[in-house]
Amino acid sequence: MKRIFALLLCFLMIFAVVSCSKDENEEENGGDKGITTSQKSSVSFYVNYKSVKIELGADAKAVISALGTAKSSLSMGNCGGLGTLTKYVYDSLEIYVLASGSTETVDQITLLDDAVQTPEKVSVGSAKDAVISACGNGYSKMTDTSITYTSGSKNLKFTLRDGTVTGIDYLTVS
Amino acid sequence: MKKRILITLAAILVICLLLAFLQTLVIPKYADDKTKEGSLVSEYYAEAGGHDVLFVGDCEIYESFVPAVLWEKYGISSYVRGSPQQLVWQSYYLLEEMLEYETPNAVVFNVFSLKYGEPQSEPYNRMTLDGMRWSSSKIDAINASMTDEESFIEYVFPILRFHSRITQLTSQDFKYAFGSPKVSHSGYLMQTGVDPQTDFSKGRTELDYEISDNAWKYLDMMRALCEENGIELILVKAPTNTMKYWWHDEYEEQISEYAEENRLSYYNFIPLAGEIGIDWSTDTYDKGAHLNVYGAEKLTEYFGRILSEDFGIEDRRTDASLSEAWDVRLESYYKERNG
Amino acid sequence: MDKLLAILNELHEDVDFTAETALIDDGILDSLDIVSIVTEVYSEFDVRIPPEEIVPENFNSAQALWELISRLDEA
Amino acid sequence: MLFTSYEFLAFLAIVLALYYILPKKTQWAVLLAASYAFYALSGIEYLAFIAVTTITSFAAARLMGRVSDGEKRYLEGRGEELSKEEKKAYKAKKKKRRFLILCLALALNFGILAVLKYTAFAVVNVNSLLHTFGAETTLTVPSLILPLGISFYTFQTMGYLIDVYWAKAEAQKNIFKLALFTSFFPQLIQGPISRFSDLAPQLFGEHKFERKNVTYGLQRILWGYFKKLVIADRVLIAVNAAAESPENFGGVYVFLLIILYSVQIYADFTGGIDITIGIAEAMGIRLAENFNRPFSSRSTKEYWNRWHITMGSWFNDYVFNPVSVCRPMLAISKKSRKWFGKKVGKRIPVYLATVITWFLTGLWHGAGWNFIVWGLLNALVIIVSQELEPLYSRFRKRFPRLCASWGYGAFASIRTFLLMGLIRSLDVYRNVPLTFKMWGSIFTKFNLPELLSGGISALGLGLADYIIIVCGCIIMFAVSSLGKERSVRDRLYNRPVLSWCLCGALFVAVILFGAYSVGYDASQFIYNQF
Repeated sequence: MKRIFALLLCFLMIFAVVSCSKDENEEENGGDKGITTSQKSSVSFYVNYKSVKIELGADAKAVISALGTAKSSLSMGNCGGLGTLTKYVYDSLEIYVLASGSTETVDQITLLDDAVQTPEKVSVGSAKDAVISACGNGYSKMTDTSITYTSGSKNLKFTLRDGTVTGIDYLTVS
Repeated sequence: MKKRILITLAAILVICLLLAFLQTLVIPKYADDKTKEGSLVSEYYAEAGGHDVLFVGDCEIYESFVPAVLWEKYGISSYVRGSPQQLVWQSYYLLEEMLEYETPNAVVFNVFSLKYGEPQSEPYNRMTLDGMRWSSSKIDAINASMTDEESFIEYVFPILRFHSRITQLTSQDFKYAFGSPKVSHSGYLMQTGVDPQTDFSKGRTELDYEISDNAWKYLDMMRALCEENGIELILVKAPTNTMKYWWHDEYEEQISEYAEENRLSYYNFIPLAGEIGIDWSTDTYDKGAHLNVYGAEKLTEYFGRILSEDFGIEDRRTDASLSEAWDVRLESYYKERNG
Repeated sequence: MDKLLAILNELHEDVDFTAETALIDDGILDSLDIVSIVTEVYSEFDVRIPPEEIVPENFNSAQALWELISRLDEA
Repeated sequence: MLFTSYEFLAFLAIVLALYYILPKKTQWAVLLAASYAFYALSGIEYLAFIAVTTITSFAAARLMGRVSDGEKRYLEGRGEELSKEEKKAYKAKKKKRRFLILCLALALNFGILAVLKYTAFAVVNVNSLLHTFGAETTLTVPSLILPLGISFYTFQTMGYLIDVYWAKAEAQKNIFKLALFTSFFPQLIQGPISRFSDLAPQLFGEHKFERKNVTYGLQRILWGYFKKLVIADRVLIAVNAAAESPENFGGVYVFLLIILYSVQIYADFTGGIDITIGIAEAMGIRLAENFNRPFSSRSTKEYWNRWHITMGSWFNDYVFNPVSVCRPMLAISKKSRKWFGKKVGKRIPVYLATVITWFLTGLWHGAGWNFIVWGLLNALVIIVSQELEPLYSRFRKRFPRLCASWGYGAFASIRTFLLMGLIRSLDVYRNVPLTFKMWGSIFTKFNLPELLSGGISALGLGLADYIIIVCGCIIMFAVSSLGKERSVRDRLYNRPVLSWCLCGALFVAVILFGAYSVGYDASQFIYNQF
């Protein structure tokens, strides 16, 4: 009788150990591009420009019509007729729209000058440390020419030269 | 009892035949203008053998080099085994397959696809791999290319993948059920349209310019394969450079460094466009993303001289059987070009 | 036995419980009736019918029900 | 591993082959190995949980068995000397001991289920409670993994334990045989919830290869895949489209959604069960039917005797009956009789038990207010229709000819279908308030013209898809009504040519019109979140 109870208790223990050990090693492992950790970055993936919210993955038709006519636009088809990429150029940013089938989504946003800031108040020309203090150190990759924050397929990349930001890009990489 | 087994076998046979027929209906025919690139890979088998130069690579290879011009001007017999967004491991396995049929003197590989280190897109995989005949190379190519949503059995039985097209069949699906029309000239996909390139600004920033280990691995395998068979491996980058397909400096550095280290010749035609005489207002059909037939002929003529003088590819126009075969191909080439 | 018949008749006047032998199978008695019977039996005979005994065989006829009650009573 | 994956088909072929090749004695071991392989392939880390449930149940059952054996031996040995009261007291003491063991095992296993499935839900609610009272602290919502089919195998095994306690089943001496009963792979994903006394003998028995079993089994599997892939997964595209953006699919779309979702869940659930029962049948094992033409039922009560029958009977036998006859409930009924008089007092315990049972049924379906409200609404409808029973019977007495007529029957079926569909749509919308708002919009914003003039194609399905769905439903309806007297497969059994034509056509239809592979992404079974 006691033997069976002992058996029950030790199984309870094993079960407890197994289930709570689950939570620690729940971390995703980085892709092969040297992305070390991918904690939840506190960075957001949209920009406000001319009081229009432009977000990665958003429906492009609404955004483009809200922004009014672009300075210039260029669209190029993929080989094999699989979708087209269109670049819309505005005064201080460029938007790349990927259209495949019936859906058109914002695939990439490039900030050209410091007239536009990221929600974390960083802009072209800011210093590298300003980026880190504003966006935190949850970056997925850091080299001397770039800092990248990643969440799923959305990325925010700061291109650097001699410690200052020369380019800011929001990219989608599926 | 025997009667029952007979009926079962007959029934299974009928079902298989029906499914086989339905499969020919639903698989994409790649016959209309926008998707004809899907037929390129399968057209090689009709002309397999007798080539001194083989080209492998993505859309930049099959829109830039014209085998007909190489033969006409330099007597070089060549074939372009390109396909849309052909990834480096697909190029390797296609080359491996072609070496079962022939051994060329030189293989030309367009390096643009090295920026992709992982499987990219299911439709492109299908366009490249479905055209291949079943071989160990094809099996390896499939396993190396499959994205998460794909499974091997859908390559063995394409009806499992394309069955949803049953409700979107067009007259082409019935017309070409038993064979799609020929779309290329020895692998070159002729484009006679003209749509000038006006935007020469720098292409869009990319997340990461570092070429991945997986891409290097297959480039090394290709180099080893060529060395093994005494073939000269030539790396090229087509002269086209646009917002959508921009050849970033970081890529150029890594490739030229690789070429030096391994004593491979590497020609980046972007800076040479002027010397080749390419005029971006007449020589492209899609705003500079790819050359049209006029641009491709200029580039091929330029590259033909390099092949014959620097690499000693012989002039084979004296070979009767070869020139006879090429006369036929030249005729159909000019028919479409000037037609 | 007649006390039991009184309880049953009170639930369904129009049913002749002495003759019926498929009260559950024919759907004459539903879960509401069964629970009422159990509570009535508990208050009248001070016999608790446990859940495992609530099976069609025991409730299909008044006679079967009576045997169940007597069995539980002296067990 | 989903039923609709190529891996599962390969796995099934191998298991069936081994099942009939290996010696008959080892067949149950083959099934056990297959079940645990199936389980490991779906998630290696889940094995610990199903093992714990199996071991604790095995231990508890053996303990209860030993206690009752001891009791029997003691009574036979010294039965005569003891008086009736002493014997009764001794039996009560022993029963109490067995009850204690049972409660320990139930608490442990239901505890595992509750912790894994409901902690997140509970924490979220505690947080919202804290916030309503202005407290700052918010507990972190843990993300716990949910082992495959935990709701099903836990209920099935606990049913076994309770049967052992009620001496309706013998405690299984071989732990591996019990492991097979718990983890029999076809019924892991969505049931049916079998009873030990029905399933165990078949599972451990030896089954000769019989052409009839295998043919029937394969036909039923094919029929299941037809319903699942051709109809259910195709309709799901429209259901998801309408449910995910309720703001622009209000009014008549909600009504359409109710019908589509009813068709979808019927095809999906009965399809899955057909596959499960087909697999078991191919192995010579007969599982309990889980559906019996539910949409022909004329009242909610009848509906729940025809839909998910094994769940209904599980809750009835192990929740409703015990709750309605346990001592506290008897006390309540006595008091309620005193206070409210006989007529009303009689109903209170039953209705209380009904509410409790349906609350638990709702909770079992999912960790969310949608499901709980779904359960309570079902209880409400059953209680209301119970109350109106006298009214109905008087109505039937006054118009006997009308009620017997075919028209009234159809009306009753449609009424039940719509009512059940309405309540079921709680599963589809994000939360309960939104669902009620959408129900309201059916009446306030009934924009039929917008739907007919092309709105319908905004749901992601083309005309061809709708045609396929309609044809599929007609075939489903025809087969189910044809099968009323004599099952379709019996009719086909001795007509090989006809059966091969039909099965061949069905097979080609599944390959051709199935909503699977990259063209559609085959959705998981609705019950996979279990």
